[in-house]
Amino acid sequence: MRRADIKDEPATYERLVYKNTSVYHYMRISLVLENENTRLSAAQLKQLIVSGLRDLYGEVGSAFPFDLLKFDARALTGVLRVYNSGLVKLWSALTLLGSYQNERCSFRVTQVSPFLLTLSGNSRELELELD
Amino acid sequence: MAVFMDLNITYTTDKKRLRSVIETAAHLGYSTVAINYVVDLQQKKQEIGKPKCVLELFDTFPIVQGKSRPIKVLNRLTVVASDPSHFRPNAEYKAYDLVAVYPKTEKLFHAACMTFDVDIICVAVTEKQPFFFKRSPVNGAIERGVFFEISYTPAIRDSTMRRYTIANAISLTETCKGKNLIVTSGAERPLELRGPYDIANLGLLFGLSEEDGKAAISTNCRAVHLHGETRKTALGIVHTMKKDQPLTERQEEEHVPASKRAKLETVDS
Amino acid sequence: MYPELAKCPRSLLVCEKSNFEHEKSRHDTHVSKHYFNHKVSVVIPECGALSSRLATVINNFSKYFLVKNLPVYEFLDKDFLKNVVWNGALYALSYKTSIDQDNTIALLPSSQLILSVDKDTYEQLGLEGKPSQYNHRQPMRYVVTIDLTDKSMDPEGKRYQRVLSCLKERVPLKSDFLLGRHNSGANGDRALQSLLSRYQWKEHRPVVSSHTLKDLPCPSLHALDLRGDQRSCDPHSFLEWLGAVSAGVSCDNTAASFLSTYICPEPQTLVSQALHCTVSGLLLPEDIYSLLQELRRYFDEPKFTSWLSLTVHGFMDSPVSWGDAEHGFHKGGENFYNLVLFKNQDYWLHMGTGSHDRCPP
Amino acid sequence: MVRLKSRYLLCEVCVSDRSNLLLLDDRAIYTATKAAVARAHGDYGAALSSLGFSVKYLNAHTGIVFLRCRKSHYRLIWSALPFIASLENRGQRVPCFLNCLHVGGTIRTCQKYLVRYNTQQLHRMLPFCQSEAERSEIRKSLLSCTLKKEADDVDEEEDD
Repeated sequence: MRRADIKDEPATYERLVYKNTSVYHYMRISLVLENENTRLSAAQLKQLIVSGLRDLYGEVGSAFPFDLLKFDARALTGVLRVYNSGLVKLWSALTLLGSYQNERCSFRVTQVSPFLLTLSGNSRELELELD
Repeated sequence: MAVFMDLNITYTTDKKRLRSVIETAAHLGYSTVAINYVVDLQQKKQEIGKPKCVLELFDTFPIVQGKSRPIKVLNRLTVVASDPSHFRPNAEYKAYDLVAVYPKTEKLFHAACMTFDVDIICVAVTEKQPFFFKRSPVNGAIERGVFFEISYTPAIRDSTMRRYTIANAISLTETCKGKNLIVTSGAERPLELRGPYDIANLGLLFGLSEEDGKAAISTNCRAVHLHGETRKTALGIVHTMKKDQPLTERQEEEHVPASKRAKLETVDS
Repeated sequence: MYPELAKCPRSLLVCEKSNFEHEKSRHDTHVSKHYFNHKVSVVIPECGALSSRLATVINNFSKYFLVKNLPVYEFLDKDFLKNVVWNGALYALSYKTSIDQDNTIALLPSSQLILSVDKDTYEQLGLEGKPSQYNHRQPMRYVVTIDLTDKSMDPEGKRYQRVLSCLKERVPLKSDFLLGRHNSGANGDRALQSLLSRYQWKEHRPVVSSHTLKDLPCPSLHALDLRGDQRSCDPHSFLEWLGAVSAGVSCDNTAASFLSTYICPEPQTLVSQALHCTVSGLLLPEDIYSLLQELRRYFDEPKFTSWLSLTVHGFMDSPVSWGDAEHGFHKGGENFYNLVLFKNQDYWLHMGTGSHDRCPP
Repeated sequence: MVRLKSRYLLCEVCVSDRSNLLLLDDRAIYTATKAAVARAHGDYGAALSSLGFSVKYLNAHTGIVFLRCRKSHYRLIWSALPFIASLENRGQRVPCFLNCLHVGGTIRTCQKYLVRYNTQQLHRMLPFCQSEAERSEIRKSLLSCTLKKEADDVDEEEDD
């Protein structure tokens, strides 16, 4: 299909179908803490998630990488990226996490998607006023 | 698929806290919640009282996130039964929308599955299941339309409870094959509640399929709610309600089979 | 170790490359058949501000209406049918209804009325439909499709009367609706206004926001290399990068960093600035098509960049994705498409869907 | 009726001082395995492995152990076995490691394997014998290595 030598030739039609080939899943999360004044850094948040994973799945089961792509320390919201095979584990670990440094906490998962792009286009968040 | 429900919000006398739990449930997208009154007759001075009227809780009920309607609140009674004498359905039971039983022994579990007039059978999550789930009572319960309940709050609180919750849930799903199972919170505090999609995902840890996990907080809860209604309304056949029906509609409904019609009436209420 | 925990919901991505001037190019149908669009975002590398022509197109996106508690039978009003629905330019989608929980209703510009309803409503409604494709053990959701242009739906006909009585008397289905209409004829305006006047409603304009990103690492793309073998990056990496740009995710990480290892895909170049512009609301395909035509004209004058991108997100809770293909919501109801436009009118089209969706056309 | 399928792990407890083997009992193996699974696989692994897990048989003389678990998650327990570094019983710690010899679907296949394994071991020992008495002892043992005679008794199959 590739013709490197001819530069400005219009592209010929080609269709590719990728089924389940997205390697990652993305999650938008937010952390709710009992004490609203508690602050934590991105590294502390990731450490909290890692420890939650280790509690639930142990040293072997939690040995998979995930990324904290973005973190807003003020709103305690973030975006996670995880390999497909780790999605269920990471998600359930977040669900069952109940405390941060002896303080009650809860992770709210706002959105999960195989495309990072759709995290910024969530139609369920469309709020229109009627006055 | 039906709306998301959390049929177990633990009742507390702290009205403010109860209110904030229900508000959080609405915020998380649950359309219906049930306030759970637990009665353990083994302990002294425990008796089944009348539930508090849900209308007293709020002036205006909180709006469900992503919807334009308010949350629906039900009352639920859970009888902890360690002796057959503990479960005596009487007039007091009728005041509740849902009735659940938490059998402590295998014999009572069998009775709960096969004969008790309940909507929900609770599964132990704070201790090791003291008996095996036998296939015949479980199948009996499924046939009767009684549902099993697993609460996830203890799994959030404590690591040992978490092991019990997962182990008991898996041994149940091995027997019931993911059918007739509901997952509820049993939350006492707002931070113990989790979102519906999170719980659907958590279902995978309990041995449910993805679809079954979602059904455990929606479709199955709807069935429990309907079952509760039918129990209240004499098997769902006789039910009185005020409704003006135009003549044309009556005629058109003629082709609906009798059993269906009965069902529809309960749905309307 | 746990096979049951390693699975994840299905996702589909269809990629096409073609040229706008190709006879058989289907870009126009892909755009016009994706009925309910919630957000459009345009990324133009090496661009500081919207050109005036682009700004005009974007600011001229049709306005739409939010109507409260609109009964569905109002769509079957004779006058409304004749002047608005049959003219084929009305888009209506129930607002704040989740396709995996509630009754969701949509009216397509092809005059098809789609009722995606739960079992209880379906049984009471008495209209013929079929079970949803995404049912589990027992069918809990049914889809009723009524073609309003069908001969049997003539307002004098028996079937019309029946449908009307079902929607009016048996189950008075009502919901909040988002209404959008493209071409305005005087009669249509009058009919629409008369409908709106009976209910609580408000007019909304699509919300436009744009900002410039500075010193952005940007993948280089080559029109002929869709797969990303050598001179482009592969489609998934490209879409991930676009997502990172939209979400404001930083790309400057190293493989060893603790928090994130995300980096811009190779081959890449650093662009001094890039424009990111989004429009959200109920966006009509016609408007998106005119935006696309304007974007094609962007390359009429010489530009530094060799490509630009247009992403269109569909409503997650719409009962259809492309055409009348049933759409559902499992863990997420993603349905979106992305067009990458190249200098020589070549384009790439990426269409992505989540687990409860048919393969894009 | 559906049978819940099991897997049997045939393991050998390897210690430096064989006399320590006699200190072991079922309980020590059980708790050590559970702790190892909990460490390697967390609460979820611990919950899964608690279902249907038992120490079926322990020969304190030879250090042969039969572990039974559900077929669906035998890998979980198998993968945690290498993490056992010591066994504890009545306050005494025995440094050891578990060597998994065979994984079978029934006790019988494991037993068959064990007989074969022990025959092999006996053959290997034969050339190293010091005296004729020992040699004849082993020959006798080798001849008795058959499943037919003591089908349900693994105990007397071998001795070294």
